[in-house]
Amino acid sequence: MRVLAGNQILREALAQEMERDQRVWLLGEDIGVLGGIYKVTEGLLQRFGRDRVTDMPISESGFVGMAAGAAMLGLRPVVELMFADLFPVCMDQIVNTAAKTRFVTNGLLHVPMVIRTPTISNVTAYQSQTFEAWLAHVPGLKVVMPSKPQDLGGLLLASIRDPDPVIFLENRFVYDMMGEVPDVIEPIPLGQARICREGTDVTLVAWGANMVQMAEQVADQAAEDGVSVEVIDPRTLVPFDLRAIVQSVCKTGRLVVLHEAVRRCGFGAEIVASIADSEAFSKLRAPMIRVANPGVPVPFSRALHKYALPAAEDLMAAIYRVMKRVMPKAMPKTTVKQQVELVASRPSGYLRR
Amino acid sequence: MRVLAGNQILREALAQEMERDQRVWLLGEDIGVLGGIYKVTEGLLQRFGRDRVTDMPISESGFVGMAAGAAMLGLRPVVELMFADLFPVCMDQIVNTAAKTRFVTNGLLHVPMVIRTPTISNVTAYQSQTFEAWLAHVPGLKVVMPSKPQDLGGLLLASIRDPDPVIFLENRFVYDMMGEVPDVIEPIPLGQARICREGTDVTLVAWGANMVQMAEQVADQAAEDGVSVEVIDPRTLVPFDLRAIVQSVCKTGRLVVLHEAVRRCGFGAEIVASIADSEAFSKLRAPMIRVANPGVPVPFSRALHKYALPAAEDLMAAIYRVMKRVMPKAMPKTTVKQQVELVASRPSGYLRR
Amino acid sequence: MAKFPYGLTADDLLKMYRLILFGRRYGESVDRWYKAGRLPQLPYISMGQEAVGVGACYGLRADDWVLPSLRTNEAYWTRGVTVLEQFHGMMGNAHSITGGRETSNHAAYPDRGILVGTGLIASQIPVAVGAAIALKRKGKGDVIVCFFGDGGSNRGDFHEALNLASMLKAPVVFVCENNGYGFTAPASEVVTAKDVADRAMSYAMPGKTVDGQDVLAVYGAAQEAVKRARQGEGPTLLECKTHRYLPHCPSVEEERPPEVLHKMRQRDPLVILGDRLQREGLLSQATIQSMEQEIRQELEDSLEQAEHGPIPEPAEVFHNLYCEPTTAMGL
Amino acid sequence: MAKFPYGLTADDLLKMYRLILFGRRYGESVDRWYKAGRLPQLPYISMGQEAVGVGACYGLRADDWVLPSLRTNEAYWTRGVTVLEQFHGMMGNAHSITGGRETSNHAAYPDRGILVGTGLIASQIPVAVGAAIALKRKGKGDVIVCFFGDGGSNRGDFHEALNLASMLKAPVVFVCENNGYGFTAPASEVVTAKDVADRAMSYAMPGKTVDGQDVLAVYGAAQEAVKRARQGEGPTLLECKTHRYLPHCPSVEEERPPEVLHKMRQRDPLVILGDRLQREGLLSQATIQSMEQEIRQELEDSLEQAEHGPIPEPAEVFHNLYCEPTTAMGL
Ligand SMILES: Cc1ncc(C[n+]2csc(CCOP(=O)(O)OP(=O)(O)O)c2C)c(N)n1
Ligand SMILES: Cc1ncc(C[n+]2csc(CCOP(=O)(O)OP(=O)(O)O)c2C)c(N)n1
Ligand SMILES: [Mg+2]
Ligand SMILES: [Mg+2]
Repeated sequence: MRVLAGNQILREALAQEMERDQRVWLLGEDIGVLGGIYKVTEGLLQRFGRDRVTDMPISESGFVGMAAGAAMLGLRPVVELMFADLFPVCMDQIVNTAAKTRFVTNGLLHVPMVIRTPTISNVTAYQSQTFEAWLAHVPGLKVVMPSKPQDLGGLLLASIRDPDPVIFLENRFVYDMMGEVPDVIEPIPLGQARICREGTDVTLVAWGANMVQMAEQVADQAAEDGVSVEVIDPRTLVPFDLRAIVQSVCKTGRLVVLHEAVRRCGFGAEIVASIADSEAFSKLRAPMIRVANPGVPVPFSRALHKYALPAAEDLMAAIYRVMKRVMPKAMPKTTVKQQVELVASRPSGYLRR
Repeated sequence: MRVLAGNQILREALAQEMERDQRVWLLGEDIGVLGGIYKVTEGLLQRFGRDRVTDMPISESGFVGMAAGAAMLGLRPVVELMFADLFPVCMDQIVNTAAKTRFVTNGLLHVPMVIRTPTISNVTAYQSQTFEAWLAHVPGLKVVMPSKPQDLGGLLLASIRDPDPVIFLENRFVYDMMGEVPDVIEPIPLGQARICREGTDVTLVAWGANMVQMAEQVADQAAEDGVSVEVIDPRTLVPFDLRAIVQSVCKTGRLVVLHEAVRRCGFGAEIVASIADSEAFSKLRAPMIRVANPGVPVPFSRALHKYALPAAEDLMAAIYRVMKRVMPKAMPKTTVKQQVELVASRPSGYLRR
Repeated sequence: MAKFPYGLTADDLLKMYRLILFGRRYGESVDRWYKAGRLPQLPYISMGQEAVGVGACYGLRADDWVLPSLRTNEAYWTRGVTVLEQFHGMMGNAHSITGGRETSNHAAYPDRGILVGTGLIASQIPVAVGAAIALKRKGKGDVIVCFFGDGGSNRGDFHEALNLASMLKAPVVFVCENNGYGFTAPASEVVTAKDVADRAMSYAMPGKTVDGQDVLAVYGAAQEAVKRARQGEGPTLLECKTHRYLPHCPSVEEERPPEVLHKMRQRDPLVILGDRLQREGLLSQATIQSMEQEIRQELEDSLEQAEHGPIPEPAEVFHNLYCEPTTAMGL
Repeated sequence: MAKFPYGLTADDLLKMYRLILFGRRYGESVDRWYKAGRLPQLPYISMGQEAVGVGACYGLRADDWVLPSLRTNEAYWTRGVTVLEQFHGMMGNAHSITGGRETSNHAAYPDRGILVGTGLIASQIPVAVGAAIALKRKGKGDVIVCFFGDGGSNRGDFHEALNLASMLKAPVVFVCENNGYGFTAPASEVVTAKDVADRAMSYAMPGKTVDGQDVLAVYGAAQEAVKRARQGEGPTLLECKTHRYLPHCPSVEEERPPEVLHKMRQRDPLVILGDRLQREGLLSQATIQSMEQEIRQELEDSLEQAEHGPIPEPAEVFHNLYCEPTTAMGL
């Protein structure tokens, strides 16, 4: 076992699979010489050459469609979208070409491709969007959103080997997190949730590296106050391990869902609605609560993030609410000066602030 | 009061507003000479000229973005997308330009535009998608989905006069439905649900002309069996009249949601999840159920529609389920011959089958 | 034996003639049958344009691919798909190659090298480029021919795809079926380039406009582009000027003036090739008659057979969306 | 007084010189300050390209509009925005014209005719066309100048927008800042057209390539295009060949070889104009010194002032998304 950073783990998985399977083709903007804005593909151009690691023009719709066409005729394209905010420019090729081809050809053709992309989450209105709910709404796509560094490699391998189009969302905070990797990475089957913390009072479902981390921290804090929170990271949204959540809610009788995307029509709504129509419904002891972006674009100024992004305070409040207990609250104000310091203290790299 | 077909009512509303407000600009593919594939804009080119009724090339992203730019500088564009399946090719301009401009400019600019489009609902995989959940997920958009012909004109006027970008989804079945229109159409404020049937046992929320009609029919049938169903048509999804639903569920203790879009991450999930975190939660007497597309592209063959599209049988079954009563069921098989006859019996017009 | 250009034989020309004739009769028939309520699928009829699909596909090798537009019906016939197969598709019955899931316009026949686009105009162009990359990787010199209309050349995907193809030297031939209209929009108004072929300059690729009513002109230009592609020299944009005799589809009323329609018919692909063959003494009225007879028979028999095809099993929809059953997705 | 082309006066040239100089010092400063952690906003620096924004915006009327790219910082200065305003924006403080909601790259100043694009490259091009249509409707002869990069010219929105603009004879001037790279992608590889200006042919509009390092050349070509647009003759595509001295942004490592960077500096817009002015005896070292001094002072004072700007009120985010408070949306 080695301990590597998230982006290194992804790189290892890509390289391992590229060695094993000549059909794997990496394409995306600035993935060659630059190695991608988060360095996931660093060194792969040198190692595998331009035919297998190909820099793309600013033509996301074009190259996503192109990847789908290549997949139909036998390649295994792994596309890097520079960031998840680019989905709206290429959704047609995803929804209509990649997702529907197996269906409309009754299985004569299929589209084994992966679209990997960082979800930048908290930078600006145009570079913070996570579209997992849109993607999960589309029949024919699989949607993977790993949150633990140690899951990255195995889920990526499974995604590349999957015969269907897989959207692989990498919350950018995961790139810097350290995780264990075996010498030879093995695929992790899609559709299996990870129980991050066991607990008996509240089921807390979260995804995205930063959100899962926050969930765990809040769970630990709540434990000190005698509240036992079970934290579940679904890891893949389609297929979804509903059974794991149902079982947990049957035990706890309480559900809180945490995500960074906009609450309205977010994937959290799907989880709540699925529980509301499951055997767990009759076990519920409290309203089911979603903690998420309340429906505003992510502003540039960190001073404006207090209400725009889900915070630990909000999550804690939700947990106390389903427990019907009172929580005292306080939140320090940040100044612009602190804001700048915060940024300066971050590791370098594109859009790390 | 006159009684007109849905597409005529929309045409009247457009013409009325174009007379009143010189800034209104209609643009879209084949809206001029052809009058649009469902004839909504028929005759308007002749009446208002090419500068105000402008045929567009096949460039949806381009002309939606163009409309947004025109709106910023004072026009009131009303775009017709030929069908709702075209959203995936122009989502960037909708999500990033139309929806976010007021926010990022702190109100210095805003984008008073409407995008009208038929949701074709049951023709083929590429011409049946309704993306209301995607649209409602986007901060900054308003989403209107009228289902009764008599609401069309008033909601369209309100949408055009609204200072924000409004997506106006016209289920194609509404074009042929007849409704009353006053001589001068008045705007109907966005955000007010319509109670289509009052009831005490089950709250049934549905949208889309065909779905609301099915909901009413099933409610009438259920009434014969002593089940009192309250049918609510929210009319606008953003803003959403949550209070109306909460009040109803507080009364009935049961919620069924019906929509034609894919269930997973559909707008139905949002309604259920909102109720699960409302004062109505504690009044619930049964699981909340969604009746919707189970997650498959709409197939071409009608023989394949049985499971792919929500049917009256499914809805009735859901009602009996929340009532904890047993319903006998039977569903006749259709033959290809019948299928063809069905099509031939439809009124003419593009994609009326 | 008469000499024909591009090494074509009289037999080739007769085959092309028959394909065009077949396309014509197919178009007339489905128009009539759709209007009579015998066909559940809205057809996009290529009458007037038959030479484009035939000329561009004839001469391709078995391992080559084509990606038809909504209107390139002739690509199917030229690649050996039978009308019975396509009628099964139009009926949406269980014998349809799509299992009733899609219309015949979106029916892929991978065994005959036919890929398909989606219902979104021009979205197929990037897909064809990707297919070309896969073919290039195979290294056998196979190519793909991708069709789209004048209207399609206004979409962003056209632009992005042609740029990608040129950059990657993809073995693809772009064939624009310029029939002068996109739905009701005249190309003269909405396509601002003088010729669609001019757009090739944006990608530094060869662009050529040919007479799409002359199947030999189309064939020659297509073969030249195919050769280029096979040799690794990259893509070509071929614009075939042609005419759409009928409205966009039978459910749309025609607004084009009769003079315009009349003028179109003056340069008919069937007549142009037929006259030539007759002049050369290769095509007798008797041959035509027997072809007509055969074709009519095949069309009628096929329709009837397809009408009695079995309907698909409803629960089938839960398969072949994912590699697993759809119900295994958890939500 | 010396004669200058296009009816420009010495005073105009000095103003342009000062704008370019300002742009240069601004670029150097924000690069340094960002790296030193004094600026929270990642800057996209236009060093080397200053003549493009200055040349294309100088000479516009107050009622004209511009729509800058991520990198057209000079459009702001030329339209009269102060660096203090932009620093407020970069700090995200409450004095920012966006209220701290967006970065200075996406700061609209409608009172000075500045529209903005989104973070999606080239998506601003259709928006500019729409703005042009609104201006055309006003009938005062106002125009809009829309900027984008070489990389942006590969996006579908570029294609669709230019076609629309040509078709509608929109009063817009498209200025491509061709700095040879899009992020790390060399235009020579990913832009397959020989020149970006060649792409104008796809829309039958005039396309022209000019030396983007020569502010007068840019000015002249832009004014010609502006005149065309004002007269209702429609759009023009103007490609300005220029150089980006620094990496895409300070958080991205440079891979371009030093020789390449060195060669670029041989044709520097500041030097080209400065030499000319000095040759004509219009610019003394003393003038330069005092300009430099003033500019440095303004930059430093403005930064300090912006650093102490008030932070925005968090609950503000619930306003100005819709015309009503966001919380009124019901869900
Ligand atoms: C992206 C997109 N926009 C609009 C449509 C509706 N539509 C279907 S066919 C068509 C016209 C296509 O014109 P052209 O590309 O010239 O092909 P033709 O029909 O003439 O063969 C349109 C607008 C569509 N299917 N996809
Ligand atoms: C649609 C889209 N794709 C990718 C990006 C990421 N990105 C930001 S700037 C840039 C390069 C732009 O190159 P160019 O248009 O030449 O402008 P320049 O930066 O050289 O001024 C890229 C790829 C983006 N913002 N939008
Ligand atoms: Mg056409
Ligand atoms: Mg550039």
